[in-house]
Amino acid sequence: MTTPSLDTNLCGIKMSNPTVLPSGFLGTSKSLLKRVADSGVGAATIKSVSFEAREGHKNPTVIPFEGGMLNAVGYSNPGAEETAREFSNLKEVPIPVIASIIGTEPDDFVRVVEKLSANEFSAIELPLSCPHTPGFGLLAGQGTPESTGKIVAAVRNASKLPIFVKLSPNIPEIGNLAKAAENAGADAITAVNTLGPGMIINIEARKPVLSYKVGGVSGQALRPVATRCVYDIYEAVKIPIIGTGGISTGRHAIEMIMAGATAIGVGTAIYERGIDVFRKICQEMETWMSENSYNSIHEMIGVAHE
Amino acid sequence: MTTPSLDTNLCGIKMSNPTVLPSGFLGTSKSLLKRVADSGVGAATIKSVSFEAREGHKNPTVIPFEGGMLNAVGYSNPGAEETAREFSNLKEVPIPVIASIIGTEPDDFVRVVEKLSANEFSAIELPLSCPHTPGFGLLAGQGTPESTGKIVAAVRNASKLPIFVKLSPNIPEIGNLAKAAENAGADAITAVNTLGPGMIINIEARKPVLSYKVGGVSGQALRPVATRCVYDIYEAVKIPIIGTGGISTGRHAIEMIMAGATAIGVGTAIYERGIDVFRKICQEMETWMSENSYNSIHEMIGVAHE
Amino acid sequence: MSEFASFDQPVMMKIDKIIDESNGTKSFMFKYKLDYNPGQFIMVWLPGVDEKPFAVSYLGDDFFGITVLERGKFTKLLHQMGPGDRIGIRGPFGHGYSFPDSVKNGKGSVCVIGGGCGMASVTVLIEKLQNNNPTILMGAATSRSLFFKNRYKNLTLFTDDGSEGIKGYPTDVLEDLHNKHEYDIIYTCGPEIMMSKVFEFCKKHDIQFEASLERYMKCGIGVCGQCVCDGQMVCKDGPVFDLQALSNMNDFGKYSLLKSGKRVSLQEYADWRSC
Amino acid sequence: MSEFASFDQPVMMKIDKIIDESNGTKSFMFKYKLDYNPGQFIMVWLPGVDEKPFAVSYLGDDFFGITVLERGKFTKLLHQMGPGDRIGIRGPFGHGYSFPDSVKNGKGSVCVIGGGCGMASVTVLIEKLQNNNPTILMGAATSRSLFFKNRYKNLTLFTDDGSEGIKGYPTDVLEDLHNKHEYDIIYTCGPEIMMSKVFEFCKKHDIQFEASLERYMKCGIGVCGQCVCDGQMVCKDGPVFDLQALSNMNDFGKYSLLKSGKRVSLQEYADWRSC
Ligand SMILES: Cc1cc2nc3c(=O)[nH]c(=O)nc-3n(C[C@H](O)[C@H](O)[C@H](O)COP(=O)(O)OP(=O)(O)OC[C@H]3O[C@@H](n4cnc5c(N)ncnc54)[C@H](O)[C@@H]3O)c2cc1C
Ligand SMILES: Cc1cc2nc3c(=O)[nH]c(=O)nc-3n(C[C@H](O)[C@H](O)[C@H](O)COP(=O)(O)OP(=O)(O)OC[C@H]3O[C@@H](n4cnc5c(N)ncnc54)[C@H](O)[C@@H]3O)c2cc1C
Ligand SMILES: Cc1cc2nc3c(=O)[nH]c(=O)nc-3n(C[C@H](O)[C@H](O)[C@H](O)COP(=O)(O)O)c2cc1C
Ligand SMILES: Cc1cc2nc3c(=O)[nH]c(=O)nc-3n(C[C@H](O)[C@H](O)[C@H](O)COP(=O)(O)O)c2cc1C
Ligand code: FES
Ligand code: FES
Repeated sequence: MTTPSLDTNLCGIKMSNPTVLPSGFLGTSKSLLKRVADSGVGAATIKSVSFEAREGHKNPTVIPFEGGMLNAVGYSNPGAEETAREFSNLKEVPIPVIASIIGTEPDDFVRVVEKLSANEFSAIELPLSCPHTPGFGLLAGQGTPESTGKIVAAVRNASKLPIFVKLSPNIPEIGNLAKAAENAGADAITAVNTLGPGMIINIEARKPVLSYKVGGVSGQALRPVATRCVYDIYEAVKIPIIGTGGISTGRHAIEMIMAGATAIGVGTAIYERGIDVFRKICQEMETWMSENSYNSIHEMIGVAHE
Repeated sequence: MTTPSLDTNLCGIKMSNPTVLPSGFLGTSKSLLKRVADSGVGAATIKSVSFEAREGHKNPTVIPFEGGMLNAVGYSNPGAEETAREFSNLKEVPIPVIASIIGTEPDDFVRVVEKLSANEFSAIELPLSCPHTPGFGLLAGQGTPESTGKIVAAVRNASKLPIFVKLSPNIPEIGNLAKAAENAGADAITAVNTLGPGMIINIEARKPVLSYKVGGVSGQALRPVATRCVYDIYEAVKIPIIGTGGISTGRHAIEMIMAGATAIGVGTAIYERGIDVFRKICQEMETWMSENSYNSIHEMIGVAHE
Repeated sequence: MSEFASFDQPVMMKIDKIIDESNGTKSFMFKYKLDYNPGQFIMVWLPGVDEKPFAVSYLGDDFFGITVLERGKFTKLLHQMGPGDRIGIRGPFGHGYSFPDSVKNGKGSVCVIGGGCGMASVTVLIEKLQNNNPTILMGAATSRSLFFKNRYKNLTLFTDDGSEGIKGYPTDVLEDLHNKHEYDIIYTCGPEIMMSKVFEFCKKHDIQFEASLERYMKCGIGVCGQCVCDGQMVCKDGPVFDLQALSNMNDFGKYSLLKSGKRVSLQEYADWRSC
Repeated sequence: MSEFASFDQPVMMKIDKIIDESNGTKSFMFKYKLDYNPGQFIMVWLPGVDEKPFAVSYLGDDFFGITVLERGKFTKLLHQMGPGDRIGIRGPFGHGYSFPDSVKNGKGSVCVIGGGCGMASVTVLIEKLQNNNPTILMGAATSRSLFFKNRYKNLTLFTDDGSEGIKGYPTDVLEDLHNKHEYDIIYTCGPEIMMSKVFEFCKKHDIQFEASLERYMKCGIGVCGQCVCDGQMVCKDGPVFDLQALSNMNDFGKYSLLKSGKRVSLQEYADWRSC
């Protein structure tokens, strides 16, 4: 039996396997991107960057619970200029790197895109879907087809790079939103961002644990909803999908691919299984694929729709 | 140290403790309500009833996963007339019993209310929030302030019983929706129904496991979102809240009460901890309350807002 | 292929081989380890079709099998499958037969009565009771629907129409047999009308009794209430109940719930189930 | 009160007692069991205020304590708390000091150097190394900020201003001490500029070396990337690193990330942290 191939082609970006480091995990420095590449990831996304530097919310900002994790980091980032400096010479990182860009108005996104234009990013991701940061994502009304269309169109004008639009699992008609992104020129959909928000209260303290009180839910709690979102989006658009949410094993990855994903994001599972989770997932996928006679990722994409 | 009291007063309904059996769990027959009462529950809700009988979706309809449960039962029920027969002589059940009533148009709800008017229910619950049954809840557009207002007003006209409106965790501005229900005459809010929907695909079968493909998410995956919903609703309305979603221990129950709940629903945890879960939760609450010097439920409601 | 022993979600298992038990009845064998007690059940899923409960009728250290009478759409599709095809299985669920002190270590006099495809539920039980050398009675409507008739030598067959074995019901001969064997316990699985006759007999003669009930099931895990029989969830508290428990269950032998949750007579239930 | 040993979410713990260590430094003692290895850290939460990492400075079978210098808003509020008040604690997190074969069972020559409030991180280590009779060097800016000076008898004190002990840095005397003791390993925690001097010394003399790094932390569990030092997450891969690991970390002794993630010189970082 030949070893199945995990090679993945994500709108022209060649990856040695379908795993992607989602934005907000470890993507703070070039040195960490190299480390994640050493751990077997197929591509990596940097921590979302706004034009100006942001300190984010106070600690606690991240808290695990039985069903995964809650976070309200609040988009801390050193701003576009610093980010351009930190991620210069990206050729040193042996995998494709995706720039995650945030803003309030379409122009904000464009200004960041311009600052990063000399860096060797492989794609731009627009997370229009954060549920817990005032001025951004859902709290800035970016989760509508109109707003999504406008922002994508503006960035489309400003860059030739593939554009990924990252959607929220909170949106009921997520297929329509994906369609709006596709129509405005998006090259792929990242589905999904965190769910909720949710809240965890410490009953002895009588207070929410997160300093921002509420935070987005990631991890296994999110997985069935993320899978359904990918399934719905696959029926609505032709562009590829990066399925993200609660994936921590090879089986989960294959489930997401069968729902319609071409690549898969793995974030919260880093906490559960360590930074080596990418290599572990790839090995588990390979084993399952050879036992079940699949030769390539491509043979599995969207087959749950048959 | 005196034993703390779990006595709960839910808009005039006296309960010996704050636990409630939510609709869809075991509420198919009077005999099971007695059984649940023996297991220590404070009040019980019957399986949701429509005017006509419904067979619901095909099996599989319920499936556990690491984060809780997915279900798409599809509102199977024997119709209003049979339900009136099954739940006659409710005095035999030693706890308050809540009638869960569903329909598409406001009139449908009223027709069921009328059929059940001779039964000794303690309250009426209107789940305007199911995410996976065509013709009902979210799939019938009942999750808007307008639609919610209309249905509640119609039922308000048709019955003197306290009305509970059950909301979906999928609604972003859940406080507004609760406010609309309160304004239309609701006496309490049940928060929340299942989340999503979600999907679980069996990768060897290459098919979603649920026959309806998608189903609502309940259990621990839902808990932080449910807690946040209760927290938001508590800030928006004055009527009491039945906090429901992922509660399986006394600590979870107290967390929900501190978020603003007066009573708490316990469904999926029946699977994890058995039907005795109600007694177990009450014991755990009592122990915690005496260790932490609380004498009554009332002292804890909403304190996380301070 | 045998790393699983019980599972919450359906696991797709390859059919290893198929045994023709009789005209219309087939057994499907799987090479998997299953932690199964006789009387428990598994849920069998045909993706895109439906999911139904079945008893396990063959059990070894690393294999098990189910025996299925072709009755409706689901069993028809199952009967069309061949070795190598995969079906989904979750479970086992519920509580099986118990083994009171009176029957332990081969002492104690035991009778096992199987009726119709209820016979599938008692085979693993019979094998576990081998040292007790139990009386085995098996009934079926007609010769065609009898299966396992050659599986045990000390077995008495009954058919309603006399087309094979003794004409009549297994219950017809209970009085005589009990006079001779003085049973400590009678186990049974079959049509509820038959089981309730045995129940009455055991009550009268003060014999221990265990019966496996059948109700339409949805969740199979004790949350939905579909399988209720008088405050008991057949999927979780049962499917096997003893004399004591059954004495408190007024619906036993009388009522069952349709898929809608409507409580009807067993006859009306049987008519619905058979189509 | 001691059913916990490590925890993902903050557990509110009652302060059992408070020890005044020096003017401006207090230790907070808790009657809880903690599964702690010297060098690990815990996250301390003041509800509604903030959450910060601290080392454990006292450890017994059923108690532990932390030692805190009053510096900013958070430590000021902490210093205002009294016995019976509760603070949130999660952890312990990260990897602590290791004990190579060369120092096991009391053999091996060891030196421990604490600087500033880094001293809090080496006390539990010193107690674990008791049989090695380690050289203990402690430095502080001034007499006022020295603490634990009476906790160990074989301890040499240094102050920058000479207000107590020897005037100067602990690193000033390393050469002499090593000539005398021929250290197998030197452990240190303190300002990174001090630690990097010790690092260079160990590298030159081929001495084993372990240092506990300090970075601003958010998650504390290795997911957010805030605490990065050259591809290593200080919260998860550290905070203790050995000579080998530090040799590959160009940022060690040079750069750290502000709360925004901006990478700046250690001086700029220290200026930000001190306010
Ligand atoms: C735990 C459990 C597991 C099950 N597992 C399986 C399974 O593995 N495979 C499967 O196909 N089905 C299974 N079933 C289904 C169940 O066995 C049948 O629904 C039920 O036995 C009726 O079967 P039938 O239609 O073949 O019986 P029928 O043909 O109606 O009756 C069978 C025999 O029962 C006796 N009997 C009938 N009426 C009376 C009477 N009035 N008095 C005395 N005796 C009478 C007669 O001997 C008759 O021939 C299971 C049921 C349970 C409870
Ligand atoms: C794992 C870990 C745990 C920690 N735990 C705690 C804790 O429990 N409690 C707490 O309050 N803080 C803790 N910290 C914080 C940390 O100790 C301080 O941020 C750091 O030591 C600076 O402290 P300071 O401002 O008091 O030092 P400073 O006053 O700046 O310096 C202290 C001493 O270090 C030496 N030194 C300074 N500069 C040099 C130099 N150029 N060359 C040689 N030697 C020099 C001198 O002897 C000086 O007196 C921890 C840090 C780490 C890494
Ligand atoms: C601590 C943390 C920080 C995150 N930061 C970002 C971010 O800056 N930008 C973004 O688009 N998504 C962010 N996310 C969302 C993740 O990228 C991802 O969509 C989500 O966690 C679901 O995947 P998972 O379940 O594998 O973690 C963050 C999530 C976590 C847990
Ligand atoms: C199997 C199942 C059936 C349900 N049926 C109903 C229903 O008929 N009506 C309704 O309002 N909610 C129904 N629900 C939702 C529950 O009442 C409850 O709101 C939800 O499960 C969250 O609580 P939990 O996490 O404690 O289970 C159902 C949930 C499950 C799992
Ligand atoms: S089948 Fe659902 S409770 Fe038994
Ligand atoms: S503090 Fe988040 S990775 Fe270390």
